[in-house]
Formats: sequence, C-alpha cells, structure tokens
Amino acid sequence: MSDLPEDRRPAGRVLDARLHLLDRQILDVDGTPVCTVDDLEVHGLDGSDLPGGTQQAVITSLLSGAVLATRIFGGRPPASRWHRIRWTHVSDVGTTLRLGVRSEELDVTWQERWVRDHVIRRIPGGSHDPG
Amino acid sequence: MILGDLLDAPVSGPSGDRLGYVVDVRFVLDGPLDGLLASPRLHGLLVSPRTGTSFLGYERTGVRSPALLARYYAWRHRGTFLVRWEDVDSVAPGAVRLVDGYRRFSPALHGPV
Amino acid sequence: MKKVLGLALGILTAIGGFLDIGDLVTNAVVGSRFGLSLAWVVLVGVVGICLFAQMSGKVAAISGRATFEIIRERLGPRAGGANLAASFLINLLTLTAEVGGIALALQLASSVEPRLWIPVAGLAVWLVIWRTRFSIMENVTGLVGLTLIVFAVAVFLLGPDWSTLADQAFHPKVSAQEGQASYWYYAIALFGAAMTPYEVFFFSSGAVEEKWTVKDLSQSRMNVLVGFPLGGVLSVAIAACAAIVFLPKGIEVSSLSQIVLPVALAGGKLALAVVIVGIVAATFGAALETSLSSGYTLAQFMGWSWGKFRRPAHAARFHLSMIICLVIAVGVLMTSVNPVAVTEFSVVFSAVALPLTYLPILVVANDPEYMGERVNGRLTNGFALVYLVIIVVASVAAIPLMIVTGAGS
Amino acid sequence: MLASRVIPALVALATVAGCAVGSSSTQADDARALTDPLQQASSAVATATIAVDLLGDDRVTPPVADTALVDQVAVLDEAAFAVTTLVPTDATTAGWQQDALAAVRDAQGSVVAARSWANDAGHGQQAVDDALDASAHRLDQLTTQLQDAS
Repeated sequence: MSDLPEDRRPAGRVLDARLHLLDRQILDVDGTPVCTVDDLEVHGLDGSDLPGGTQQAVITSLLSGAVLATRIFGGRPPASRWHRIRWTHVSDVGTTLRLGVRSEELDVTWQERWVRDHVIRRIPGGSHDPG
Repeated sequence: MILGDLLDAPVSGPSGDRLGYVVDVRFVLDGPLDGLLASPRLHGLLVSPRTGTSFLGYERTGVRSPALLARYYAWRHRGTFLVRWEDVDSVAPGAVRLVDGYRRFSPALHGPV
Repeated sequence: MKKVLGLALGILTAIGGFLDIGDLVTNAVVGSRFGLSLAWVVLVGVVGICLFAQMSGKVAAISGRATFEIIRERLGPRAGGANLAASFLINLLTLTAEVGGIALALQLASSVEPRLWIPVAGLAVWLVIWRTRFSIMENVTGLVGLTLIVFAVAVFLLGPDWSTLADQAFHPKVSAQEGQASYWYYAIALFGAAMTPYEVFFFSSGAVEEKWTVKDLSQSRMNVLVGFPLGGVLSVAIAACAAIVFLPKGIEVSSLSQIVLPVALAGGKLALAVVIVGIVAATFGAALETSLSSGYTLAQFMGWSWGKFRRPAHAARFHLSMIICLVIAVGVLMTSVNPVAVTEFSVVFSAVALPLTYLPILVVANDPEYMGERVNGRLTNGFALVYLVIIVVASVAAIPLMIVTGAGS
Repeated sequence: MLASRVIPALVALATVAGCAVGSSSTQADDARALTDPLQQASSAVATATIAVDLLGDDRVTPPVADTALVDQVAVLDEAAFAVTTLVPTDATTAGWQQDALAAVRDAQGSVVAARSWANDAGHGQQAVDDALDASAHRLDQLTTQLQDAS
C-alpha cells in the first residue's frame, strides 16, 4: 500500500490503540460488562513520561469515566477523576477486553452499584430473575 | 500521560516543520509481564498528513471489502507512516516533535490479527 | 417436529412484529393520497431491512457484539456520541408515538379518552420489561400482532377493482394535485417506516439476549427473509384498504380511527374487534422494542451491563434509563400532542439517521477479526453498497423535502 | 454528527414553514390558500358519513364511531383555524373567506349533530345523513368555485 520500508516484525502481538483497544467493551471474569475503554494511561518504566529512546513506556491502566467527556468535548480531566483498571487485571484482548476479576471489586462500577442500591433494588421484583 | 494527550496531536519534524497528526498509537505485547499478560509496550506513533476521521480499520488491516469503501478510506489516509517511539524527541501538550534522523515505516499491520 | 414449530413460531413472530404505529399510519396516509403508487417503496424498504437486520444479526451471533458497541468502537467517542444522541432522540420519538398508539387503540375499544390511557399504557410497558422473559414477550406480541392479517382479508372482502389497483402499483403516476415533492416526501417516510433503526438495535441486541450462536443463523435468516416480506405485504394491504375506500372520496387519513373504518366496512364488528386487538398488540410490541432499544443503545455505548436476561439489579443503569425514557414519553403525550403527528415525524427522522447505523455494521460485517470466515460475500456486499447509496440519498433529501412540502401537508 | 445539531433547527423551520399559510398577495393565492382547508373539511365530512353509515348498519361499535367523529371535529377545527387566520387581499377574497368560514362552520354543525346521534342524543339517522350530504355539497361547490378562480 505504500513504498515505505516495513517495520521489523515485533515479537509480541501488535495492538493499535484506536483500532484494538480504545472504545472496546471490558468484560469481567464472569462476562458481565464493566465499562468501555475510554482512555489509556501510559508511563515510562522508570515512572517518567519522557520519550527519547532511553527507556520503554508501557500501558499501566485502562481509564474510564470522566475521560470520556473530555475525549468528546476536549480538555483534560483532573487526575483525581480518572477511574483506573490496572493492566494487571487484564486477562485477554480480543474483540473485547477480559478481566480476571469481578466487576463488583472495581472502582469504576460505583455508579452501577449506587443506582442498584438506591433505585432498582427498592422497586419490588428488582432482585428477581424475570419470570 | 494519557493517550488522549497523544491522539490527534500535531507532529513536527526536528526543524519544526509540520508533518501531520497522530492518528493512532501502536503498542506491542512484549513489555515486562504484568499480571496475566505482558504489558503493552509503546512501540510507535502512526502519523497521517490529514487529521480527523476514524480509520474504520481499513488502512492497516487486510480488510478489502466492500472494495469501494476500502479504497476510499485508504485514499483518504494516503501518506500515513509509522515512527518508532525511540524517534520521538518530546511530547508537550498538543505537540509531538521527532528527533533528528527519524525514520518512516509502513503503517501496515502484519498478517492476521 | 419441534424444529418446524420453532421455525414457524419465529416467522409468525417476525410478521406480527414487523408492523408498528409508523407502518400503520404512514401506509394508510399514503394509500388515501397516492393509492398504491408508492407500493414499490415498501418493496425497497423490506429488502433493505432484510439485508440490514440479517447483517446485524449475523455480527451479533458470531462476535457476540451488539450494534451500538460496534458503532462506538468503530466511530470513536465523538462521531459515535453524536450518533448516539441522534439515534436515542429518534428512538424516544418513536417510543412516544408507540405509547400514544396504544392509547389511541384503547380509545377505539373503550371510548375513554386517550389521555387517561397513556399512563396505563406506559406502566404496562414497564411492567412487561421489568418482569417478563424476553422470549415470551417477543412471541406473545408477535403472534397477537399477526391478527393484523385482517387488513389483507379486508382488501378481498371490499371487492376492489383489481386492475385499478394494479395500474396504480405498476404504473406509478403523481397526480397534479399532490405534486412531485409530496410524492417523494412520502416515499422517504414509507422507507423510514419500513427501515426504522430501532428494529436493528433490537434485533441485534435480541440475538445477544437469546444467546444466538452460528447454529441459530439459518433460523434467523428464515425469520427475516420470510417474515419481513410477509409483514411488507400487510403494509401494502393497509395502503390498499385506504386506497379503495378513501382515495375516491378525497378523504385524507389523519387519525387512527379512520384507519380501521375500511376493515369495519369489509368485515363488520368482528373484523373491527380483530383489527383493534392487532393494533394494540403491534403498538404494544413496538413500545417494548423501542423502550428496550433506548436502554440497549445507551448501555452499549457506555459499556454498562445490560440485558433482559439479567436481573434488573444486575443491569441497574440499563433499567433506570428505560424507566426515565418511558416517563419522558408519557410526559410528552400528556401535553396533548397528537401521536399521529409524532409518528409522521419519527418515520422521517428515522430515514435521516439511517446511514449512521448502517455504515458501521456494513464495515464490521466485512472484518475477519469479528466474523472469522463468515464475512459478507460479494453478492451481499453488492446489495449492501446499492442500499448504502439509497439510504444516503433518502437521508440527505428528507429534510429539504420536509421543508418544501411543509411536512407533506 | 451534523444531524444532532441541525435537526432541532430544522424542526423549528419546518414548523414555521407549515404554518406560513396566513399571508398571501393575489386573488389566486387567496383562493388556493382557502382550497386546502376546504378540502380538509370535505375529507372530514366524508369520513363522518362513512362512520354514520357503518354505525347505522351495525358494522362498527359505538366507541369507534364516536372516536372517528371526534377526530373529524378536530380536523374541522384545524380547517376553521386556517380559514379564519387568512388575511384577504381585497373585498372579493374577503367574501370568499366569509363563504368558506360559513361552509366549514356548517360542516362542524353536521358532524356535531352526527356525534350526538351516535351517542343516542340527536335526531334520526336520516336527518344526520341529509345534513352531512348538504354540508359536503356546499363545501364541494365552494371548492370548485375557488379552484376556477386560482
């Protein structure tokens, strides 16, 4: 498709952020939807963010929540409002990202829990299987 | 840094000449082991002379049909190239600068993903 | 035997589920003003919805991903979010029209004014969503909706001049009184009524709800390819009834009560009772589908837990958003807005928004990462591209035509 | 993406365009502006006639007939509104407007009478039918006259 030289073939799987990671559904260990990948946090292995060939940078967390609004409308949310899912929890990357933990244990699902406890469970039948 | 800082940022060459925009960021799953998987290592930036609009994946994967759509998107993003992260000199908010003697690579993804 | 029954059930449900308030109103209005000269649009629309529903069902069955997850992923948050805003609003408009349709149909059965029925209808829709299993909900409304076949029976009982009807259908002419702009405006409205985006959201999410796999694909293909065209035949029958009874008298359809008169003329009180039951079932079924679709689109875009197969407590935000949508729909209707007018707007805006959902599905249906070896074949892609052009043209032309014709008046 | 911003504006525009019947300039324009509501009224009267006939033959239930008639009352209301809000160009068209208004009012009377009958409160079916026929005839005549003028 172009005359540019081919990049060396890397040892691991290649993931293009927009194509394979961003905006994908995240499922927990039971297959329950958790959230989507709204953004990614990237850091150098020594903790600094500087490029320049001195060190590798890796994805440390998936982000969700307020970063979605800023990706749509621009700007940057304060770091205190990032909801992180550590990369440690990711168990598989396919058309969805699978986690090795349960949705309950994650910070990012606090709204789901709040709505469940304050609204849905208070309506009769809310905790039962549909009949 | 978050990826939102990099995506769509303008890219300039060592002498300050505008080369295009970051349309995607390439990672490779060959970083140090982190939990169940290797951590994705930042491999490079995909730079397109034109900005905006989603790739819909056509540019880099083997998807060739429907042919009309595939050709249209490939044409829109002609001139896209990959630069390795080693060749990036600095990342300031809204500006990526490349080092002297940076190299351009083909943006194609290898084989089936 | 069981397999045959399952197949028959699926097809019958697809026929009954095809019609909603948009099809009822638009076909009757068009029949009364243009006869059968727009019947070809129903054909185009039915082929389109078959193609589109089949593609989205296939993607959902193979990849397990429903339509709006794919839209978000392919278009990104900005374009995807704009798409969500448009689709969600049109869906809400359609939901409002359907709930209003239930109330109007109940008015015909009871003479109690629709404003009293609206909250009852809204509550009933919510209860079914809250408590009933997905398959029961879909099969019951679909099968009862099948009683709308009475429109087709009525056409025969009315004993029309078949050559006139055939002439209208096969040699479409635009009367000088109506004008080209109105003709094409209603062509787009009919197209939008046949190809409403919510049907696709519902169909693909339903495939996930019922845990379809590759094995279920042949069944789903039969449901779509047989059920939807037969639903299209009923659409044309509604238009034909109006064309036979109203067109010669210069009557313009503007209310649901008019739509049932040809059926009563043909079959008396029994047919009338059947058609009212059918309209209640069709609008009720569509109200369920649109409420669920509003939950599906929002939850899939945001990545929330969704689905009727889960307990409401396990899909809390999904259920809360549907409750809010129903409250809004009921609230809008209580302002005494005319549900028939809402319906007419909703079908046209459906046509406007169609490309936004169609394109991402087409792209993903060709992506081996999702589809493996079952990517679209050449024939499907050929058809799909022709429809892409039709859909884009209809979408672009809709709003200018709406302005020129004063929304068809 | 564009749609989400443009749609509300266009809905507003379309609504305005739909309401812009009021002001016109020539006699022919006035005639045309009056023909539309008259045809609407004719449609309402014809629907009412069907509903009355079906109820007389016991082919519809009273609630359906009643609903059909109420809906036509609403249509006639719209027609009357369109006629009353026209600003006539000269004395001739002002006369047309009065005629049209009288014809629509007459139609309203016939449909209201039909509804009373449908609810067992009015005169016999014959009287109701005759009144509807007369209204239909009057509307048709005026429509033809105005169509010739435009």
